Amino acid sequence: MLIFERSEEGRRNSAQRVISGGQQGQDERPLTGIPETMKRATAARLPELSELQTVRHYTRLSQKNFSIDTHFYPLGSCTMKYNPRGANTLAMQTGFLNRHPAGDAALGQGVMACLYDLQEILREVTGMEATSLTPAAGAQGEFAGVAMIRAYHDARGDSERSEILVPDAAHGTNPASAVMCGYKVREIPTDKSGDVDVDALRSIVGPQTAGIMLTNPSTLGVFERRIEEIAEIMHQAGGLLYYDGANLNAILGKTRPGDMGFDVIHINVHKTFSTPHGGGGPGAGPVVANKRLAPYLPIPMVGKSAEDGCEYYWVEEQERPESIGRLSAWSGNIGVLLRAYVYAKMLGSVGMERVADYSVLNASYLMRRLEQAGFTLAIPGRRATHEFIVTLKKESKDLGISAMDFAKRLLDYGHHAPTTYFPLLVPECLLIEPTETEDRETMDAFVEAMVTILREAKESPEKVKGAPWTLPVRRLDDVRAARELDLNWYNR
Amino acid sequence: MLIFERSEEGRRNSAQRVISGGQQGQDERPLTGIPETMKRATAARLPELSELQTVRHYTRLSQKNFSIDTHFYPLGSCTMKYNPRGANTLAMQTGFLNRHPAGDAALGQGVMACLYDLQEILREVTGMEATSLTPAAGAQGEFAGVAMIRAYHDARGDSERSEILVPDAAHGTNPASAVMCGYKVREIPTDKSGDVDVDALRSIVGPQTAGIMLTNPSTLGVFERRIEEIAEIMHQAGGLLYYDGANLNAILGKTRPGDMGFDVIHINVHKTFSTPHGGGGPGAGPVVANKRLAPYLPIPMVGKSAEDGCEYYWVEEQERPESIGRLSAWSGNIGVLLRAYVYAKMLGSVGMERVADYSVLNASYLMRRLEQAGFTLAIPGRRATHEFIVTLKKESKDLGISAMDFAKRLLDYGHHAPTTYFPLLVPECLLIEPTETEDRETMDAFVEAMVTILREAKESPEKVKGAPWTLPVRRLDDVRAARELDLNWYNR
Amino acid sequence: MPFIPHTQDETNAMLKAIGVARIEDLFAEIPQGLRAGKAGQEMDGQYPGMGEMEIGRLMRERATEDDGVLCFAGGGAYQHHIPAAVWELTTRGEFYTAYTPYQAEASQGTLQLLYEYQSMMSSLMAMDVSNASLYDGASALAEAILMTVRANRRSKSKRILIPKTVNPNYRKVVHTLVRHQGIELVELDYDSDKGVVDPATLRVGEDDDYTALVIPLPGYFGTLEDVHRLTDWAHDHGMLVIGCVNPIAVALLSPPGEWGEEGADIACGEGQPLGIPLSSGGPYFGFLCCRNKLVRQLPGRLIGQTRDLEDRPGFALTLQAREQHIRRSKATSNICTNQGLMVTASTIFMSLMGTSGLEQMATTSHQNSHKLVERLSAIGGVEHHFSSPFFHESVITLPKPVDEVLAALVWQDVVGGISLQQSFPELGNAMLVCATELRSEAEIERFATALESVLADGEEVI
Amino acid sequence: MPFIPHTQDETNAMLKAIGVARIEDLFAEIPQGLRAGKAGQEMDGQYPGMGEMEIGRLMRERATEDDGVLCFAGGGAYQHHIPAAVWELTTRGEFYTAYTPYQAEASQGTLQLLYEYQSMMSSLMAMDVSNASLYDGASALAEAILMTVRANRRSKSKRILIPKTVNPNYRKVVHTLVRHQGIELVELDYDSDKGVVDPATLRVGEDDDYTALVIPLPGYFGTLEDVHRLTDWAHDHGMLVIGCVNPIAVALLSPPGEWGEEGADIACGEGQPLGIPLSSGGPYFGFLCCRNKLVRQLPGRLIGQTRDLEDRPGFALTLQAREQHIRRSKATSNICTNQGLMVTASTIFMSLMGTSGLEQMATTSHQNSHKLVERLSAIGGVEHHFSSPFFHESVITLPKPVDEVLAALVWQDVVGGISLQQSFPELGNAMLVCATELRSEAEIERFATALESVLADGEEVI
Ligand SMILES: Cc1ncc(COP(=O)(O)O)c(C=O)c1O
Ligand SMILES: Cc1ncc(COP(=O)(O)O)c(C=O)c1O
Repeated sequence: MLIFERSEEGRRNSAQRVISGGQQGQDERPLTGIPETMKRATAARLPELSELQTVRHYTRLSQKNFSIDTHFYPLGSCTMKYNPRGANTLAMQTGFLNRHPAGDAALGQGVMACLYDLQEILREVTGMEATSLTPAAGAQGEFAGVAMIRAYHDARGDSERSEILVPDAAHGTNPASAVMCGYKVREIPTDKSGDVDVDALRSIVGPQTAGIMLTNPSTLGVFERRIEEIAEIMHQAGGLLYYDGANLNAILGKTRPGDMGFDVIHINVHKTFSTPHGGGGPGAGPVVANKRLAPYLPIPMVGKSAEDGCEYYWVEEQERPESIGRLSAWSGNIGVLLRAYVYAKMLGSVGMERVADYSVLNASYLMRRLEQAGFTLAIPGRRATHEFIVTLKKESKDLGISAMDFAKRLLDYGHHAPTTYFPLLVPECLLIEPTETEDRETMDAFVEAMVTILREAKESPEKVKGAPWTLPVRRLDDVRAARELDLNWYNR
Repeated sequence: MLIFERSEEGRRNSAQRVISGGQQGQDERPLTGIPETMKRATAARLPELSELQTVRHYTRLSQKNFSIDTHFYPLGSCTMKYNPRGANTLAMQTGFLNRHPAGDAALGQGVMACLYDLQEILREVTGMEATSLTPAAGAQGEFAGVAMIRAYHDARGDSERSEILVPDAAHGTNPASAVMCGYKVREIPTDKSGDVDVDALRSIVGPQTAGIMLTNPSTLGVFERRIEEIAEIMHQAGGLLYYDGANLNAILGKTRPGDMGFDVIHINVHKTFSTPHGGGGPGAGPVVANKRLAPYLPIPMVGKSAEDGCEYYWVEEQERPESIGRLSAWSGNIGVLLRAYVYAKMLGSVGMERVADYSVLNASYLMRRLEQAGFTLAIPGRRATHEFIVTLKKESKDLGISAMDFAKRLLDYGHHAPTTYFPLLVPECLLIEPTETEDRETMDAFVEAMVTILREAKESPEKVKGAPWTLPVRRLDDVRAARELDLNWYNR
Repeated sequence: MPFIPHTQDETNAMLKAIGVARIEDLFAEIPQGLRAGKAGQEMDGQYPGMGEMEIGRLMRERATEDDGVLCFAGGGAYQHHIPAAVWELTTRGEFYTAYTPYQAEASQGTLQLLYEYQSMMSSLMAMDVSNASLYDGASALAEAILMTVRANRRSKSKRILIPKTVNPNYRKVVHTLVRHQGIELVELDYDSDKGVVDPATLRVGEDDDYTALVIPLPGYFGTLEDVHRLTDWAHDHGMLVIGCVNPIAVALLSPPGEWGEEGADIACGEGQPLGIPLSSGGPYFGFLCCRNKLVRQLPGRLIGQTRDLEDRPGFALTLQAREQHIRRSKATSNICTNQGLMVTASTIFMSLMGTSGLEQMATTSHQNSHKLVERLSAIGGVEHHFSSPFFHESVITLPKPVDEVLAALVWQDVVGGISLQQSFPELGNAMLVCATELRSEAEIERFATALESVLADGEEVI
Repeated sequence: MPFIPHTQDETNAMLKAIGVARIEDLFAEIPQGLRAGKAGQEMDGQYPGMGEMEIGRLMRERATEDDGVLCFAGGGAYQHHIPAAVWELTTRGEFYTAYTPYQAEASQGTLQLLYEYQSMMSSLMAMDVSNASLYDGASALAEAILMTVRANRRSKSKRILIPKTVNPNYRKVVHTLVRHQGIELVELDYDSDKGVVDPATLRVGEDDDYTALVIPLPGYFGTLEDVHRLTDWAHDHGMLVIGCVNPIAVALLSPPGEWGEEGADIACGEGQPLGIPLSSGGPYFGFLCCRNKLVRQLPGRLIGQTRDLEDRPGFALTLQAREQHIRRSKATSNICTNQGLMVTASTIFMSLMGTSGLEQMATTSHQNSHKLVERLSAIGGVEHHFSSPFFHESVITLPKPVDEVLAALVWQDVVGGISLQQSFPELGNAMLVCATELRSEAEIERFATALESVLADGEEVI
């Protein structure tokens, strides 16, 4: 039932009235000086409910979700690990929540100290020169990074460079971000072992090349072994390297993008630094750059001064005239960054390396077990990183059971589905990322479910094709959703 | 799955370690001066889990509960109304949570101001002289009240009084509390219209009578009409009147126990003042007494002084030498009382009367609708108060479907069951209390479910007898639970 | 009308369905003389309702008033680390707003959790069974005593031995709660040097009949009683033994089930240290565990594992015939509403800490308290009072009246400890101090410095 | 190892199953020169991990440092009342820890909520459809502009008219985000008396081609633009109209859908006032609504109602072909992760307030701001600057440099407003002030008194 169906005209949740008992209804001239024509003609139609009705409605809705707190969520590329409750509690203290962004820095030294420390931690762990925390998510970090590459070329008068290279396996945000920066996107192929096809790269690179966007480990779940060679090719051609930090979890504390030769990186703190995904966001996508690109980082950043009284201050355009500028009205998703900071501090540098260790251990274990159970790996013979790909091409052809069917049937067995149909170049794929916070028992149960589904696919395929059976709804009609658009209860 | 089954020896939730990284494992002499014989021989077996495992386990367990926030909960005598989230948030501020009970009153003026105000509000709304907030729940309030009656008689040298009268419909805590105070319990019968049988009362009352425990409206859901006459009979015989405040919701702001002639009352703030039941507790059972009994109230209470600096102080035995004494190590369930205070302040005196208005309106409406649908009222011809009783004696006899069967089948339809088999004197009863915070639509859905079950009882009784069908478990075997006692995972 | 959903139209339609004209008519059975009109007129102190915004402002001011205090008091209530997950989960609506799990099938969440609690608490106490909570530690001790009176068939006396090293407030509560049932509480003195039960008081005459002995661990002074000897002595003399213990302490110290040859018969105490905030003294919860043979005397709720119609495991309230709603005046206790939500928190707390985490918490509290006592004793005129080993709190004596010192420390936002001047005047200027794992060295130093200045400055303490 | 469940035995068993001896072997494909050893050595600043207790102490200290400040700043971020239920529900694990609802059947909670959000927001803006959020108000405006460039086939210029009364930070963000796509932003000046778009700047030559006009409501100065006239004028000249509005304001004021003859084409803005705490500027969320005809140009996620295999209603992401994960370089935007949880909060907020509650909030903010401006203008040398009506913030001028005054107010824990000295130097010592429904008369008075003393005292402000 929709909230609007519970609404009743004339109902008031007066517990939330914002004028005090005495005042209510006393002011005869509610709006001073506002002309009639400027007043709203027809009232908005928000639902009118009692507080219990609202609480009950949204509590029950929440129960219809799968989430990390309730289910195994091995969604490749998304790093759905445990989101510490402590980070939430500590970030949601009133001192942090009630601070106005325009308030004097002297009244925000607490939060700014956290942000400054976080800038340093991210700089360290990526092997870079400087951090800007302001991008609101990975994609905005990508935009920032590519815009910085552009600013760099422009500053050198090297303005003919018009192309950004992107592997065919890349995430959709990579090409989309490059286009927003005014670049043409050129795809580079992947070789059979999952690495970038370096010969192809060599032949594509030229004076028109502004840079390349890579993630390492790649979206195929393997480590790009020839990364140093790629960096050399790019730099020799005058192009720069952008690191998509989505997969940083696999190498945290093990190896650093800066050491690999990357010039700029974004970090999805909602992946590697365990801030919650919140049903789609918010995240944060700090960008970290080496010496070459640091001057172009987006503003504001947090600076630390030797003066006393006000240790931390906002670094704005005056101090960073070469910055690509401002990405948000204030300074990005600070509440998210506080959570990331708490998490980073809890890990410590040793804990960071453990993240890589155990996320790779878990993925490797799960990969091996599935392989032994008869599933086909998309890139056999390679080590898993924090994730790996199973392809159901065979099952799809032989049994008519698609990756989507597997995904939906997994829901019935109490596991969220892995990422399906990404990367696009692997047919019928499941991109599986267990993360380091899951235990072996859970992964074993997942393998068992996969094996059961495979057996069902042979013995009673309708069970799989008709899945899910046990959720609040059966399989939903996406085609109908797009064809008979219904996006608004009041306007259907 | 039990938490113990998820446990693994050697696992550590090191996020919750309480020594800092550096210190860990450094202290070679962990225990100073403690002899070997005093050390624990075998370690306790608490589960060893990661934090995610614990969070996931208890999140999923929580989802197996019905609760006010998820379901209609018309549990008679329990007043399961909306528990404002605001009360929770405001009571759980660190200033309140971190205050040590032995701390100087000067460091607790904030909380003590709230408690003092609450004492005053409860005094007002009951028409009494003074309040002590210390009892931890209704039953402890009953104990306190009866002990005060005893102290009163003792103080007057009137020590022969050995009996407390209790109606046959009373809640079990009433006789149990009287016994704890050293009294014999004498039951008084109820007449056909649900009132106390006043003639029987007259014949029972005597010099051995210490007092009577009543709730009004009674546990039968009707208002005791001859209450003034009863008070006169009791007082003339030298006995006192105890008011069980469990049903206060029905008369809040409409009429006051003090005006009816009661000498002492307890208030279940977890009913009328909407503090949460928390799966069984905690509640609080403040006692409020008239002039006669006020000197005997349990300590501590909060006093207000004219001195400046420290306005509020604890009233202890020195100031109240006649007090029955202390009921808890400190001063009762203060966190609960803060929630009750927030609720009371939000209502205001007008809001209180509305509670009575609409709880009675809802119960009256639901009663009428069920009556029209063919259900039998236990006490026909009376007005409902905030609750009323349906008896399924006929259905049980004719169809073999008991009140328990109805209750379990209601769960399948998404409603918590009403109270069953209480009061004991009504056969196959459902004691139904919708509370004022439920909307008509919900009550209509409840009626519809009842009607459907009645039809099922006739057409397919196995559906009802086998219920519930849609919950995490089917009907549980209570007999087995008691016969093959299994109370401890480690000792079965 | 906060929290009431009715629109005027709905109210009208409902009144019509009922067949009355006005809501007021529904109250027709209340005698006129008692009706709102009359009572209402007498009610002074009418006050307007506040929205959440308004009451929020007031409550935030008041909480701020009490905030920011540094605490070294224990004495039955301890400020320990509480993982954030504990209360984020505990206040989930499904736990927070559920009733007592009488409808088992609709309450498996709460029931399973309580069964897990019973198992954890039994294991921590090394006992066979645990109930699902009582009001607090003090009332749990009273209920334990009532149990022994019902259970000890060999004793007719209803006399209970209770050492003075039991928290004085507990002794008061026990007195209030059991005095009307013909029970006599006989106090045992303590050794003035050691701060534990004086063995000399233990001589029992030939004809003496005592029902039970209460043994605290740690005692109120933080000291460790000789639990093994006391237990064996009591058992030898036909008494039942009640251990009244701190649940964090027994993560390291011998738990009641291990005491002496046979172990204590009952373990009880305050559950607050296990994940419950100080909150000015409540809500906390009392725990109560016992041997299998005593289970039918146990008051309070019990959850048993059982099976459903399809033979799947499930949980339900059991042995309800002990309780007031069935047995009424013959019940084991009058308790009904208990402290369920606190037990929820505590169970989640124990799961998050695990055995090793709890041990670490105990060890660190022990060590910090020793640091504290060492540091304070270094101040001129301050003495560590008792010579026995202590767990995580201890008694020091001051060169000035404690109440004045504590009042002076208020100005520095420090709760320095608990004055023993009223409850143990024979100890002189004695104060009970405690430092849990939460107290950093810097905080201990801050306290010590504050105390120094208070003791040094003649004027400040008047 | 915080958050990692593996015991040593489990790790060993897993390594064995994989067929390697040590975890380190799993990293064999990383070229030696880049391996931990080398990189690790270079990493200075190694730091130990902290337990939750330890980091909790640090974070509580830091939060306390920033706490207790009285705020009269607005300028795009407003401190409004937020019912407690909003965040207690929003941080439930099932909302908080879910991913983007790609698996619709396992995400009906989030999906239905977002559909409800889209409906509420569309209704509030009087538009046909709303997306499910963008990063913030500023980037929402940039995306709106990009939409008009794609959608306005009649215009070839990619020139956008944007008044200076649009929040200057928004203008900067738009510049950053759209500059590489050949879009030109043409600023419109304001009437220096009224603080709204100067009608004189609206003359458009014969050949002029503009793609869109942005209209703020309220403008940055808190003033009300003549939205009807501006909308009609833009439409007459072939432009699309983007309303950039405050969502609380339009509970009372004309919403974009009602502007002029045909209404605006797009409505966007900052969602923060709807239940999101100030949090130093984020996370907030941007909303973006439009007419049906533009829906395929809308960036960001959209939720549609559909049916399942049994013809029951359900919800799913739809029109995904607009998005980067399908359309890649040809997507409407690069946005992927959005501000879902903020929208969750905001939806619950709107449900709890209802239309009437939101109207009351708007009215009270309006009245309080008028009281504030009246009170401040009564101070000698303080002037109310613009003559147009304003909603809930306004510009005052001071007899001293604003930055110095604000710095002096810091000592009284007051954020007095936002200095306009940098962004609008032509206004002199101008400051933007705001008082929402949260600001009591006593607080306004406290601010006024503080300001008086700061203005009076020559020394204090240096
Ligand atoms: C490989 C990769 N790159 C980029 C992104 C985009 O990041 P965001 O969603 O934070 O904008 C994602 C997110 O899913 C990703 O998986
Ligand atoms: C009528 C009545 N009296 C007394 C009580 C006991 O109150 P408590 O559970 O708070 O101890 C109850 C509680 O259910 C009750 O309904």
